Amino acid sequence: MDAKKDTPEQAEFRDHARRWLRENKPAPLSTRLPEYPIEVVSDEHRRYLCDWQKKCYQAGLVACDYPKEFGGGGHSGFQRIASQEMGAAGTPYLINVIGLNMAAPTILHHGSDELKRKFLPPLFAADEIWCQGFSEPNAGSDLAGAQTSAVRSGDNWILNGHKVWTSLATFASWMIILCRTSNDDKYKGLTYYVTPIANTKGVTVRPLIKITGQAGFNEVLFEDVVIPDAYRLDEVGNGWQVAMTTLLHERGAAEGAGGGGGDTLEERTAGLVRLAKRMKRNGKTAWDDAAIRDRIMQIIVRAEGMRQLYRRARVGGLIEHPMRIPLQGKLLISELLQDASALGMEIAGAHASLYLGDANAPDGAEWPLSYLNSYGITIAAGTSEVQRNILGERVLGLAKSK
Amino acid sequence: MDAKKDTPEQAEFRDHARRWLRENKPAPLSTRLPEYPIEVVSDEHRRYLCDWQKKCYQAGLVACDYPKEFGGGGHSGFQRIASQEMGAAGTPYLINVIGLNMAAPTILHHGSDELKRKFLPPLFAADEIWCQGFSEPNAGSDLAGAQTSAVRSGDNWILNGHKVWTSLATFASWMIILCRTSNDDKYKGLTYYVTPIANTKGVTVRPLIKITGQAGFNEVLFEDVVIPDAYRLDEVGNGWQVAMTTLLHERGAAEGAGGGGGDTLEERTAGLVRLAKRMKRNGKTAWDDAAIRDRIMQIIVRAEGMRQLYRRARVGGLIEHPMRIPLQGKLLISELLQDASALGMEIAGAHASLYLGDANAPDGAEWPLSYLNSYGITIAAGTSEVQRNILGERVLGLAKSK
Amino acid sequence: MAQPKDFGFGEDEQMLRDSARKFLADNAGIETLRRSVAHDHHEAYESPVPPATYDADLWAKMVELGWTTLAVPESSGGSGMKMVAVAALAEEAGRAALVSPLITTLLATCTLREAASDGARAALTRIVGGEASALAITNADGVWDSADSGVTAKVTKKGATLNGTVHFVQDARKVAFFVVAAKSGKKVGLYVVNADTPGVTIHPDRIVDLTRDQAHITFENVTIPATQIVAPAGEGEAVLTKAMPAWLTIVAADMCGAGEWQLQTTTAYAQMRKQFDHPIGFFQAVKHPLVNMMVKIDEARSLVYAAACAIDVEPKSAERYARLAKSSASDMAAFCSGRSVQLHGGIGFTWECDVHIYFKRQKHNQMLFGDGLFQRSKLADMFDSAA
Amino acid sequence: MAQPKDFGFGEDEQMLRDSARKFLADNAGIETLRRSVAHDHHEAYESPVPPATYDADLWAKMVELGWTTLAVPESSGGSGMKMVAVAALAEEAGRAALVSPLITTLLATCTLREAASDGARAALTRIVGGEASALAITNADGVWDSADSGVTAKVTKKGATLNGTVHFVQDARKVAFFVVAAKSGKKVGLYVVNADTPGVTIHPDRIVDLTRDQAHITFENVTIPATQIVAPAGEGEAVLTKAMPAWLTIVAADMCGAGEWQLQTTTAYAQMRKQFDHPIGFFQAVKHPLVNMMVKIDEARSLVYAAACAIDVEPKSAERYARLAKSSASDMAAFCSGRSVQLHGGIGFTWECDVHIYFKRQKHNQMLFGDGLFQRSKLADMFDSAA
Repeated sequence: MDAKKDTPEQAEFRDHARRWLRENKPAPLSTRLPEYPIEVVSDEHRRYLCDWQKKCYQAGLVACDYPKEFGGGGHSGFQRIASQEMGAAGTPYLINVIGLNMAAPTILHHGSDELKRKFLPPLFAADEIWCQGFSEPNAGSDLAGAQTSAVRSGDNWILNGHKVWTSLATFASWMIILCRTSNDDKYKGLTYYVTPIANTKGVTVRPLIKITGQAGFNEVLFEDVVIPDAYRLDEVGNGWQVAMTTLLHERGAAEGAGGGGGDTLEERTAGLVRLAKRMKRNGKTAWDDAAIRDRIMQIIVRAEGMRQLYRRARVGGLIEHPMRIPLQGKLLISELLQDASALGMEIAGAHASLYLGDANAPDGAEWPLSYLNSYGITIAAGTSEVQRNILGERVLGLAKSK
Repeated sequence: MDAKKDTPEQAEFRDHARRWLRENKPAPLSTRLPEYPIEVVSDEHRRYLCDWQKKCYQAGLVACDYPKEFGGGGHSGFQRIASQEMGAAGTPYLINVIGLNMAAPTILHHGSDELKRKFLPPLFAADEIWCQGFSEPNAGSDLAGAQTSAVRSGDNWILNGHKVWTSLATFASWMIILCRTSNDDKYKGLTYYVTPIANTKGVTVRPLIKITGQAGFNEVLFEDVVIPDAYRLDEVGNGWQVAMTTLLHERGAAEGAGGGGGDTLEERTAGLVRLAKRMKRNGKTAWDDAAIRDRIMQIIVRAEGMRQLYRRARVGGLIEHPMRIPLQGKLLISELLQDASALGMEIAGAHASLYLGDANAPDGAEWPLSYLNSYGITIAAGTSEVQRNILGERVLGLAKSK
Repeated sequence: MAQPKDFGFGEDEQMLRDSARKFLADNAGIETLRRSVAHDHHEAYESPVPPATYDADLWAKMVELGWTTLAVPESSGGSGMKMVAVAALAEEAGRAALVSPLITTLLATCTLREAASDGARAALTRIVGGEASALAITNADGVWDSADSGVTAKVTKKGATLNGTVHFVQDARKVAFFVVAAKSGKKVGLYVVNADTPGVTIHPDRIVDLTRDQAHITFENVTIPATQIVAPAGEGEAVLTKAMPAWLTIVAADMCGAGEWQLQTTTAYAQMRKQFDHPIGFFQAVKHPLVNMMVKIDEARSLVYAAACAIDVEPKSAERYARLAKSSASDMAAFCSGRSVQLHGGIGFTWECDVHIYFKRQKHNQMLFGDGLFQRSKLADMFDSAA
Repeated sequence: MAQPKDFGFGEDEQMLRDSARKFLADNAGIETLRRSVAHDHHEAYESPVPPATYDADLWAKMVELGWTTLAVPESSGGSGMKMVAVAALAEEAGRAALVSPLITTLLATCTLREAASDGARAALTRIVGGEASALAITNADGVWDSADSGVTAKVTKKGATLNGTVHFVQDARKVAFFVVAAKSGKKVGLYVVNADTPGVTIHPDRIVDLTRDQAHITFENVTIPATQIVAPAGEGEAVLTKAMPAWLTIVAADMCGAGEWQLQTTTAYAQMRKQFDHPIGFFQAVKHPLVNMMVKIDEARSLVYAAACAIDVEPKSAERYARLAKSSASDMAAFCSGRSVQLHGGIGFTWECDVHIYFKRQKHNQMLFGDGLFQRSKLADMFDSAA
């Protein structure tokens, strides 16, 4: 629980959080929540999760470390505790994951105080859901290739273009968006804005269906959408730098939602052992096969290694390059989840053919569903290939690949 | 034995080869021959192997399919039979491996009849050993980056430069060599020659030591070496095309020597099973561990897959792109040998620490020795990385990586 | 080695393969495939009854082309072609991700022909007549296991009565009859059961793969006449053991064809899609995985032909080659499927991009009759006795 | 989790690590290393007696710096530092591919301190006094096995008499005494045996690794006094079991340091070496494997610190963490070693390029006390009882 090093204030907060979560843990819905908050599509789930986040915010468990004047708790080191306790309590995840992990830190760093006061409190309370608009059909891995244009018109900007891979856009009030304001330079031609999405003239949100057969992300079309210059973050031409701030805070957004809930990595790996002990292979249980055991243990070594890596990331004397560990996070978790669910399918054997809604599917078809979904994580927000480029270039100092 | 489809002439030749090999198989030397012919360094081994190749040539088992006028047997489809029978008889490999597999086909395709008559018969008889000069300190993977210069001077050429990775150079009479004759174009500035090596003014051969601690290849320095224009193969500026001919025939040169002898892949994989049945692991034999069994079987699947791939390469209806299978050969065999010997080391466990000359080393330290040597094969003559580029570009038609 | 160098793949086999490729491109191309099974994601995964798409017209044409009788011996009215021809056809079916009971009928055929009974010959005659069939031999554990088939047979003078449940029956709702393994005491027999026999209940599974249907089937006092006994109790196990190499080879061949589609489709995308000012195939992070796909496909294909050839001319090695082929193909399919989605990037993760259809078929076939790990454990057992 | 968040790695530990890194760079740098063990390939592998390079001066300096007493409890005159400090020092030794009995002495120390006997304390006092020691506990099979240590002890009133052969003793010719596991009937005891005791014969092995020596040692009626009994028969097994996590952690730490050297050296080469008109690090076929090396090193290092910390404060989890660390580090070492040679290309295959020195040390450590597969089989056993 990491409680050992809490300050007295932190210890008191931890007690409060733990007690509050125990007393207020919501009853589960009759329908299963999707694996990740970015996959939420049903109105029932949205309402349930928005209510939950608002309650948490009111109890002081969300935005604990943000300044009070912008709706935060004004504390230090409280958010980590709140997240740990949410994880331990097994409460649902926080739905406004892109708002909390990407939009809020970006607005805090690059927005005017006026914007902070306007946007942050409803974001924390999940009164307004946020989405992000970076990827485009022709700029997936190559974010700086964005072509959605913003053209100045008096005190306004006119947006035209096409964003893809925008989770939560069907519910979203706002989007953080990277636009092209000049073609002279690939990087310096980018500017960063906040734009309204819901009930906005010229904005069309179209759900895309994933390979799982489920909705979960969207494409968003902009046709002469007018936004005020006040919604610009940082200077014209500084969009790439602002986007880097967003991406630095992104780790975890695809996964844990900065809050509690959801399957933890440990549960997932323990699930592999349980599955192997149940499934038959060659006349015995799969667990009796040393080759299966070895593969599960390989996953467990990686999972525990990642946990200890994050622990080490906070010990100054044991890290050399400040970005060496943080930049590994997305690559590690996404490939680990992929490999773990692929192994789950192998262990399930013929049963891996069974999908959602089949009574005989092991663990409610978790393994094929997770495996299919895992490609969303190894692709979204910088493919694994791009992550390795970034690590090689920014940490090891190798020549840029492009 | 593939004997089923022999023509009557071929069947007769097979009988002859089999009988002759049985009757003439030489007694083994007291010292162990190195794994590959390109590693031969001792004079004793050289003499033994040159004598053997000459005998085979005189018996009609070498160069069987070359035209008679250039010292060959003038047959068709005999060489494959001779090689199969040598393999089956377990006779020593043919030492002039670079001559037979690289120089001879190149001279046959690109040389004048005069050169063919001069060079081929002593090459076949192992009276003259050949080496090749492609790689340079600054042109390893990038063969076309060769900088060794050839400058015309009347009817002669003056060579200056530095070749590396030249196996057998200490014994060699001749070298096939790629030189730069112009800096205007990377590829069209290359010309291909034959140059004398032994007792040649300006040529210095320096043995290099491998990571195994054994000699086996050399660097060769050229300082104002004069060769006649008659030793040029094909036109000035056509060197790259000629080199492609050489490389097309290279498969197997690193390994099997186009003749018999040596450890076959099947023996190597069977050796893994035998080793596992002998070595202890966790209180039982390594073979009792299903994870070890699985790893060995993975190697065996690949080895058998390669055998069947070569078989398929000759069935026109079952191949799409003419180079798709041939260009895989070097990549497959080199990585397979590497992975097989690495696995052998794992199975040997603590015993893998024991090296040549240690009485307790399993299989005479074959596993660590092969593993170390395997990097010679994954690096030499186009690294695995370059092999994958070539396959991606020439077979799949992907954009060139450089 | 008693095998012919060319795997028995001569002019006849090539003609069959080439015409099959053309026929499927014309009649079951990617547009047709998408329209028939991946048109709507709700329909695919949330229909009250899971779909079992069946194109009767296509089936009739394939029957007419003689595909369903390829593996039937001439003595039973088939064309009795070499196994390598059957494998080549299965490869084309995989390349097209064919939605049809063709594969399952080939599996049943290769089983029936190993039984020398009148019942087996009668069943083969029905296949020659254009009926489709499926194996029903797998218990709830997922791999055929002679110790427990899940169904029992009470043999009477007039025939047999079956009870129990059989699992993982492929394309169960597209076939006229099943070849059922059932036990009498410890003895396994094989029985033909028509899909419409009273007491037979087909329970469709909800499955990931869009290109087939699957079911578990319960038998409740299902009575069949003696003419439908393929192998009497005690003789079924030997028939299944002899037929098993053909199952593995056919499924592996299907995976090879699908793998080649994945390679070609992903390669074409890598040539066309630009990022960072280059076609993505320029980058080794894309180029080298594509090459690795190719290398694995070629290994698996070569082993498939060797296995097919062994079934015809070197039966004592057939199991070994077939397990090598299924091991190689299963791992290849897993790798190619993963890379086909990953290298397509964002678009590859969407329902509208066709790669998921092949991805799911490959994952299904990877597990069918045992994955690579399973095959290798059986291969290793063969070395137990060797020195 | 009872472990402190920072693994116990505070200012003292950092100071020790940083000074060790500087000392080794100054006194045992790559030039020194090459000169001392890789100067001549004949000498390395063909000398009549395999070399056992030992720099007495360097050893004296390390003793003076207190490195050999780090793991000795204060009650025996050592500094009793945290295990994470010992791991950090081992990591620096690995980074320098240090030729010295330091590691083996740390292994012996961590064993002796688990025994609460006068014999153990006396041996620790000798280590504090500057003597080097090595474990001699492995039988011919290569991993310590309580069922068969290879040596028998006949216990007498005055002490014990040892007979038999112990294998895979590390740096055997550089130490003053061995900590020997020997059996009396089925009971394991631990005994201090001086290298120069009559009846002790050290048989040097010819090994691949250039940075250490290894031997098997025969004992022929070797008599030791009671004061050299570290653990009486029946108590040795518990001591070894308790000490084992420290062995794994120290060896894994050594591999992490060496792995980081391989990463940095290969990265520097990739920045400098040009092919196809670019530094080779430009190419993803070079860049991505380097990144994979880094990722594996960081996983292993993090697990090493967790294991070290567990040994100090969470002993019931120490074995688990230590096996996780050794598994991760062993596989990392194998991967990094292979890539360090491959990515250096032609020059990496030559004796004159230093990468082979680290390559061989890593392969040795990979197998020592069991490779990754072995550790994982032991880890899996821990899940057997869990639900």
